[in-house]
Amino acid sequence: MNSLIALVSMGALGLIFGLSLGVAARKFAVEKDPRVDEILEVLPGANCGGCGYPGCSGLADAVVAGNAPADACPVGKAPVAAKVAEIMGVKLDSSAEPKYARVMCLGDRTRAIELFEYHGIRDCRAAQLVGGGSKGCTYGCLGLGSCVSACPFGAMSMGEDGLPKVDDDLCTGCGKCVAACPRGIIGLRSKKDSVNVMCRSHARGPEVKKVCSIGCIGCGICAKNCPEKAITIVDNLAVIDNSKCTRCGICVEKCPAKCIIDYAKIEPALPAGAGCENLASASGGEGSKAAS
Amino acid sequence: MLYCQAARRVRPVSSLGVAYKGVRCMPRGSFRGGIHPPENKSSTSGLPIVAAQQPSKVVVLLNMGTSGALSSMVARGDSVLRGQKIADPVGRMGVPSYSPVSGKVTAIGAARTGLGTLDQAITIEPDGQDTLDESCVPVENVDKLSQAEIVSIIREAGIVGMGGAQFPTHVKLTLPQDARVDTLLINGAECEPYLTADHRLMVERPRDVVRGTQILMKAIGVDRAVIGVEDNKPDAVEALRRAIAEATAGGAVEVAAVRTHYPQGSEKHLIKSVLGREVPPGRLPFHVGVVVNNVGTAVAVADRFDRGLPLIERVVTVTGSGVAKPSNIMMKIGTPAIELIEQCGGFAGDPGKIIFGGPMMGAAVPAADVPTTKGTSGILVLDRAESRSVEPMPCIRCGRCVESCPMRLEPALLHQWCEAKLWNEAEAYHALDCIECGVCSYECPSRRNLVQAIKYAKAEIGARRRAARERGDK
Amino acid sequence: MKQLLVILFSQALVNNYMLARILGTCPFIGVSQQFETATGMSLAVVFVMTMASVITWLVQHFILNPLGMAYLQTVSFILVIAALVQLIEMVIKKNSPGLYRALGIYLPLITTNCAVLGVAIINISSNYNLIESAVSGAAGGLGWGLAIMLFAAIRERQRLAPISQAMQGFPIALVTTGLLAMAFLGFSGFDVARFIGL
Amino acid sequence: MRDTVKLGLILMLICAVSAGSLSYVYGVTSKIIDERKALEVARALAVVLPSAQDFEKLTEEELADVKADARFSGIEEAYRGSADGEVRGVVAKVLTSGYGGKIALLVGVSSDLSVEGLEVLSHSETPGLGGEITKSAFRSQFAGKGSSGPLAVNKDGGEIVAISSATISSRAVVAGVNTVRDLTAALGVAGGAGR
Amino acid sequence: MSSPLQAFTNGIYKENPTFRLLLGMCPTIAASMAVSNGIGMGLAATFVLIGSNLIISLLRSVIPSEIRIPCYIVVIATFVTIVDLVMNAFLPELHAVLGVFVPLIVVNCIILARAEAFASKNGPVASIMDGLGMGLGFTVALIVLSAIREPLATGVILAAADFGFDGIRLFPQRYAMAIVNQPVGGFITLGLAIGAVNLITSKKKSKGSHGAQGGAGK
Amino acid sequence: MADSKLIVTPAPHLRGNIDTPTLMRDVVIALLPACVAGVYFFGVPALISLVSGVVGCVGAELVFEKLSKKPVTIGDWSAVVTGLLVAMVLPPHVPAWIVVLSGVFAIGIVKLLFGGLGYNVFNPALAGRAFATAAWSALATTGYVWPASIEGAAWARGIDAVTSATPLTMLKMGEIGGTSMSRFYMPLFLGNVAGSLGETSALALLIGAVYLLWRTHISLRIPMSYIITVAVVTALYGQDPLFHVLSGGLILGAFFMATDYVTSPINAKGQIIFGIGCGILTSLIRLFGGYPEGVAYSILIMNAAVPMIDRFARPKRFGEVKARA
Ligand SMILES: Cc1cc2nc3c(=O)[nH]c(=O)nc-3n(C[C@H](O)[C@H](O)[C@H](O)COP(=O)(O)O)c2cc1C
Ligand SMILES: Cc1cc2nc3c(=O)[nH]c(=O)nc-3n(C[C@H](O)[C@H](O)[C@H](O)COP(=O)(O)O)c2cc1C
Ligand SMILES: Cc1cc2nc3c(=O)[nH]c(=O)nc-3n(C[C@H](O)[C@H](O)[C@H](O)COP(=O)(O)O)c2cc1C
Ligand SMILES: Cc1cc2nc3c(=O)[nH]c(=O)nc-3n(C[C@H](O)[C@H](O)[C@H](O)CO)c2cc1C
Ligand code: SF4
Ligand code: SF4
Ligand code: SF4
Ligand code: SF4
Ligand code: FES
Repeated sequence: MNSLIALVSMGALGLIFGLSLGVAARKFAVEKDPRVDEILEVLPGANCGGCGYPGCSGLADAVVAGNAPADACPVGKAPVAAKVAEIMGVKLDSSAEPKYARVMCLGDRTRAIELFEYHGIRDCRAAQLVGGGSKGCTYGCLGLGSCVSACPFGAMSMGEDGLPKVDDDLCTGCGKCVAACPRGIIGLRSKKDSVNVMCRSHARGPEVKKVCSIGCIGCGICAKNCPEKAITIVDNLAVIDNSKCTRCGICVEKCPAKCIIDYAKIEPALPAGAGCENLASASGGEGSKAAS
Repeated sequence: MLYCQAARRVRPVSSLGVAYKGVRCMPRGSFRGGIHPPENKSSTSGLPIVAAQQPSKVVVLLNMGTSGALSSMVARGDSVLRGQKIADPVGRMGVPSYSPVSGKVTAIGAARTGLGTLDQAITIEPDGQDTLDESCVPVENVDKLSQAEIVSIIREAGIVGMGGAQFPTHVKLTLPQDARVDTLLINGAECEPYLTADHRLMVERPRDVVRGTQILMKAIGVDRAVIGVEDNKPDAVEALRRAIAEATAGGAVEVAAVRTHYPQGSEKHLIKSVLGREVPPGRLPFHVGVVVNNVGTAVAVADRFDRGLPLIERVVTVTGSGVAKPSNIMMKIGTPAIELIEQCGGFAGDPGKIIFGGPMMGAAVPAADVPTTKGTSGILVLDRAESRSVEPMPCIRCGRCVESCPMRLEPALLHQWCEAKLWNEAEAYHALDCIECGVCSYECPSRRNLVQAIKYAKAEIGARRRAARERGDK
Repeated sequence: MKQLLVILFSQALVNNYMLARILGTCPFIGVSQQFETATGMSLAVVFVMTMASVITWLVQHFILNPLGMAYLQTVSFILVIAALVQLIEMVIKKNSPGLYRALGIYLPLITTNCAVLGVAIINISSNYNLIESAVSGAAGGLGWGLAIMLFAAIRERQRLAPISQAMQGFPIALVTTGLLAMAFLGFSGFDVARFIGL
Repeated sequence: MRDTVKLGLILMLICAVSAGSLSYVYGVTSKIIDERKALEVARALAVVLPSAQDFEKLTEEELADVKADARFSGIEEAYRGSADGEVRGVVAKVLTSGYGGKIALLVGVSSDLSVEGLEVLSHSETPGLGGEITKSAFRSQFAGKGSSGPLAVNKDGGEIVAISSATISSRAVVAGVNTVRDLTAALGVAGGAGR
Repeated sequence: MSSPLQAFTNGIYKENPTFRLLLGMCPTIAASMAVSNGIGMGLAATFVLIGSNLIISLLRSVIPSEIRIPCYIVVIATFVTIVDLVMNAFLPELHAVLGVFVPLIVVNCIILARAEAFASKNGPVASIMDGLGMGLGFTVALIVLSAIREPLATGVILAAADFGFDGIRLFPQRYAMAIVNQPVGGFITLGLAIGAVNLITSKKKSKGSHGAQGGAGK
Repeated sequence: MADSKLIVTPAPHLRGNIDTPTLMRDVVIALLPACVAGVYFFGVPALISLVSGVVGCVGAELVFEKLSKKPVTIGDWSAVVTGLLVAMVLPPHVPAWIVVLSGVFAIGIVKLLFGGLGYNVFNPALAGRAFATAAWSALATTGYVWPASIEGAAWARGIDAVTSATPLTMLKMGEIGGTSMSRFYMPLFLGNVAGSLGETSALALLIGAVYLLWRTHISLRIPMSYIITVAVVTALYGQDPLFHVLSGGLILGAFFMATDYVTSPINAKGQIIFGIGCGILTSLIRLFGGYPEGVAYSILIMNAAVPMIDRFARPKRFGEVKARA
């Protein structure tokens, strides 16, 4: 008897709430494109803003609204782009290559001189405002790591030599570091575009020589020797047109300043696993979501 | 409220009439916050201004900060005369530049400035003659000129604020239609420690100060001017008073002695001290009916009208522990700092820091050979021991910076936002109101670089605003 | 009236749900990174705890007690709370997007907040009447809200502190909560009745 | 519409199954729980009033009558204990105000108004200070005392040695014991003059 | 990912609900005052987890998403009530100590989280294993914490009132820190324990190499 | 010109002459009179206590920083301040190991875990006391003694000479009371009553406070708003305000602990709100709370509110008032 009462009354409660939830689900349904949530699921959830939208949900909205392309997320790169494209039912131009940050300066402690002793906030952008930065070269890397602290993925670390290093495994090509560098030294390059002039100095040759032993002096030897005519000298600085470059390596060899580098052929020294704890501890909650 | 801290933190009991050597001056005023650092002025405050030696070269910069870029009117190899116009401004805000010497243009190109940047500049090698260009003639009949004419002569003379910011004076003098300005305030506070350039001008050339003041009054059409001087310069107050008594024509010029208290020379605080008016945040002096000019600016105006000279020289105080023989020098603008130091007997010991301006707001320059500018009021050389800076410690939230900030901001928190790169927060905590006076860093027991952080924040906020505006335009 | 005040003070401060009773830790730690979100969460918790107090009181006194089914307390309470929270969420999502943004997004999180079921059970075991239960719920929510708002402000300041890698995030938040609870020990033994009586 | 009904029915089914299974488990466990509780009470009563074997609980009305007296507002439950048909004493659960809150005591007082046994059921005193009231070293002092008048702590001139630095808690226990002592007298159990 | 064995081991270390997922903290703190409490609470939660995971996994295709939460929670509450009743009957002292936290297993974030995240998407066997793993993970965490807290707070370890065992005294009562068994001590111990686990994990992952330190410097 | 490079730093190039270590050392100096008074009244155990506090705190800072390979910061003297204060807020006859462990807790958990000097949320010394009180209540709340010097003093008649209760405990237990307790004023002012090591002598504390005020290290905003609030609230409840101001740790707390920079609001407005908050909480805990004394907990509770106060109590900028007019 007792259990019958229990059965019936609980059943009644269940019925009431089940019905009302059912009614409510219908009556108060909010039209929302389900694709927004789907896209949000596949986006990395780093909320870094590298795409230019306010966080991942911002990008999801924009993609569904047609304001952003399917491969707008620089972090997720091709795999995410493919999934987003699938959700959106569009085709991707698969030629898009992922890009990585490249610090276009080789003026480390041994090669470039310091003009003065700087004491102050250890941040390149702040230092730039004081005496223009301590580097003898007004174009060179200040080595105070604004880029390092700007990277949301811990892909950058400050090397022993006073130049920042990029860990390609972690770099998502979001470009945060590019924007952070007060000297505009960092560029985004795909793996393919591996031959680069690692200097940004527009100073004339003798001026460069005074402050840095590995800066581009604008001598034009590379341009002369390039079989593809891919190199031009613009305002005292050699510029490589990567679309013409065949990575023959002649310029790398000929450059008297040794400031041209083929990234595919050197292994940039990096401390192992730099900065990865950062992410591991931050995403404790997310970990479960991703794993399940 | 309970302002029971030591005297320097006590809100001053103001409005006491102070009698100066028998003559009643303006009520002595002050403002809340601020500090009284050691003045260190005694080594130069009694030294008359001496003429500069002929420099080996002068470097005239073609980028003038607020007043924008200039374009050169001469070419390499040209001969120029002293007072000859050699560059014209590109923008509306700008003023022309004149050659401070007669000689030959040896280079036009990038030169390192005191700020560490590479800027375009004209380098001139003097011929030692100092032949004056014939365009330099005094202005007759000042009384007959209209306001606009006076302003245009001032602009043409290349005059910018000599108080430090080098803000183009003609822009300040061109008031908006609806502005109701009643007072011209001449800033003779010279509150920065060490500096005595303005002090010497007021003592030695008080008549020119008054004359320039009167012309400036005409330019903005007011009949009242007050010269605000810190009360540590009684001789300047006296000299000015005498000059005023002697001057016959012109409107009423008064002298107000104000408390010796840094940053008394900041225009907002001087206005508060002398006139009791507070310039609201984000507003300019003319919103409370005042235009502020430096005494050096007034003298430059007088020089143009009475002697025909455009702005090609200024007084600079060369001083500090690292200089053998500190002096006040009437220098040719563009002279490399090192040559002025050499005129003062060279370095005493191992120089650690060379500062353009005073120790509170001045900029340490990257090298000794950078050129001086129209705004270089002092060259302060500190020896190596004095230049050493202590590693900052963490903020202990002592509140000294908050308590002493004359703008009543919270520098410690601004520094925090800057550290975390939270620029919106920095803006919400009014980073843009900071006058960069340096009081907070001076006071900080943890030796934090508060002003640098705030400057950084201001730069970032500015950049963001500009970017937002551009996006809006698109 | 005085009795209600006594309940208010003791539930909000002396027996603070978070700091003295350890209820509602997960959202307390999870939703306190920002002061604004913590404020939104506080409002939502006050609302849900009040509502849950009232509805479960009704269930207890009009269904469970008369039918002699006190052992179904947990099941029926949680069913009622979960369903109601979900209903309310749907309603405000539709009718008031502004309120939804301020409050609604926190609602689903609250279903699994111990404090909500806790207050319902504690109300019954304290023999509160309907109005007392409502006040108790609101007070519990307010106390929890006060704690999380203080805590969120603290955590915003902590963002800049050089806390060692391993302790960053949850660990330091838990230690902070512990110290906060230690400060709130000052309220222990507080004679609310005598305080109100005056 | 059919979907909605389906929702209701599913939830109803789950609830019903849940209720069904719970009522079964409840049926099994409630017997054990009730028995255990009864046993516990009996055991506790026997501990604090060993001289009695049978305990008769005061009815609701009787208790209400007792509590009408302000002295006895702290009494929660009370039992008359008897052995061989003869009333031997009273056991009562009493609440008293300690340092950190209410202390619940179970006190057995025999008909000559001396304390037979004392248990601390619950308290929120400070561990190490007032918390020591639960220790038998403290409690055992009470046994046999009280026949000559109300008890008191040594500070107040009595013979109960208060726990050092926890006079408040000690006083509270004494007060609780005295209440039961008074109750025993008030119930007319004292002096063996049972009904 | 949902191989049963993996689902099981996951919960114990890699996704330990307390130390890694940071869920179910209220009962963790409340029940870790003594090792015996910890084991009791842990096993109770394990039972509920297994039971609810199993039922929910079985019903996963039947339950419509609109009433997902109420359904899960009723299932969970049922198991919780069963535990509550059984514990009251057979382990009364433990039941008294755990008090309101037994019914509150219902809202233990771990359980609903597993229902949502795992059982509603996986088959019954994997779900049972997941429940078992998670439950044991929770239990392990409770044991670790209580093995720290109990002796610090009382000087005794392994006291179990239900079995009439007074525990092993490690040091005199006089030195015991009562605060460790208060909420204060619970929060701090849990915080430090999670910190320690983080430290160990990060040490394991890579030795040293201090990552990017943010901020504009000092 | 010498060929070493110039130094470039941001302005200002002139810095004031007070730095953090000096400042902390001044606080130590200011605490000395009260320490001396404590040792004078309570004897050698008090001295042992003070030494244990400093050893515990400085030692903990040294060891933890070495262990975590961080720069050692004991040179900034702040751990010494904390060490002295930990001992000063505990009973004078508390076992030394409790003082040491409280110091370790204060520095290790409350300060260093949170990032060290400047980043702690709660006042380390007070947290240390709260910890000791809750951890070893039996030992940490019973070490109070009445200074031997007053035995037989006329005013103390009726007070058990060996009792371990402080005046506030006696008040709480109803042993003393009423609106006029003037017989306590002088002993409380001089310090020959039972109480925590450093809290009993108002005179010695005020000497230290005047030193700090003179050195401009503290302002009167927090102490005054705190003390006045306590006086007003206790008077409103019909108690003797002067007794309340002089007894317990109020003077110590108001001048030396509520003013701790790190854990108090940064601007004037916030500081006054903070002081008033501390005052209300202290009075209420003393009058209605479970503890006889409320200074420590009220400061700790208000410490927790500091970030929120800093958020809402903001100074008016230069010119802001006029802007609205
Ligand atoms: C963007 C800008 C616009 C200004 N416009 C005016 C103006 O219209 N009228 C005026 O009197 N001063 C104007 N000023 C000048 C300021 O009042 C001030 O004198 C100048 O910036 C130098 O300030 P400082 O030396 O106190 O830093 C302007 C300044 C800036 C930066
Ligand atoms: C902190 C601070 C201190 C200043 N000190 C002085 C000073 O001592 N003397 C002075 O003439 N200008 C000083 N200025 C600049 C004035 O604010 C103002 O710009 C100047 O007097 C305007 O005159 P000018 O445009 O002719 O230079 C100071 C500015 C600031 C922000
Ligand atoms: C943290 C703390 C806990 C206390 N706990 C108790 C307690 O449990 N029981 C008690 O009677 N007094 C307690 N007291 C009060 C004091 O110990 C008080 O000095 C004592 O009751 C009076 O001293 P006496 O018992 O030696 O006369 C406590 C005090 C504090 C500060
Ligand atoms: C005026 C003043 C008061 C202080 N008060 C305390 C205090 O009450 N407790 C404490 O641990 N440290 C105190 N300190 C030292 C220091 O600020 C403290 O250790 C920091 O909280 C550590 O980050 C004080 C320092 C000063 C300057
Ligand atoms: S290195 Fe630069 S581009 Fe790469 S992830 Fe970091 S910030 Fe983005
Ligand atoms: S690359 Fe740019 S931001 Fe990075 S350290 Fe060099 S100057 Fe600084
Ligand atoms: S914040 Fe700006 S205005 Fe205030 S003291 Fe610092 S530099 Fe001066
Ligand atoms: S003066 Fe320095 S230490 Fe003090 S609050 Fe300001 S920044 Fe912090
Ligand atoms: S267990 Fe998660 S809120 Fe309590």
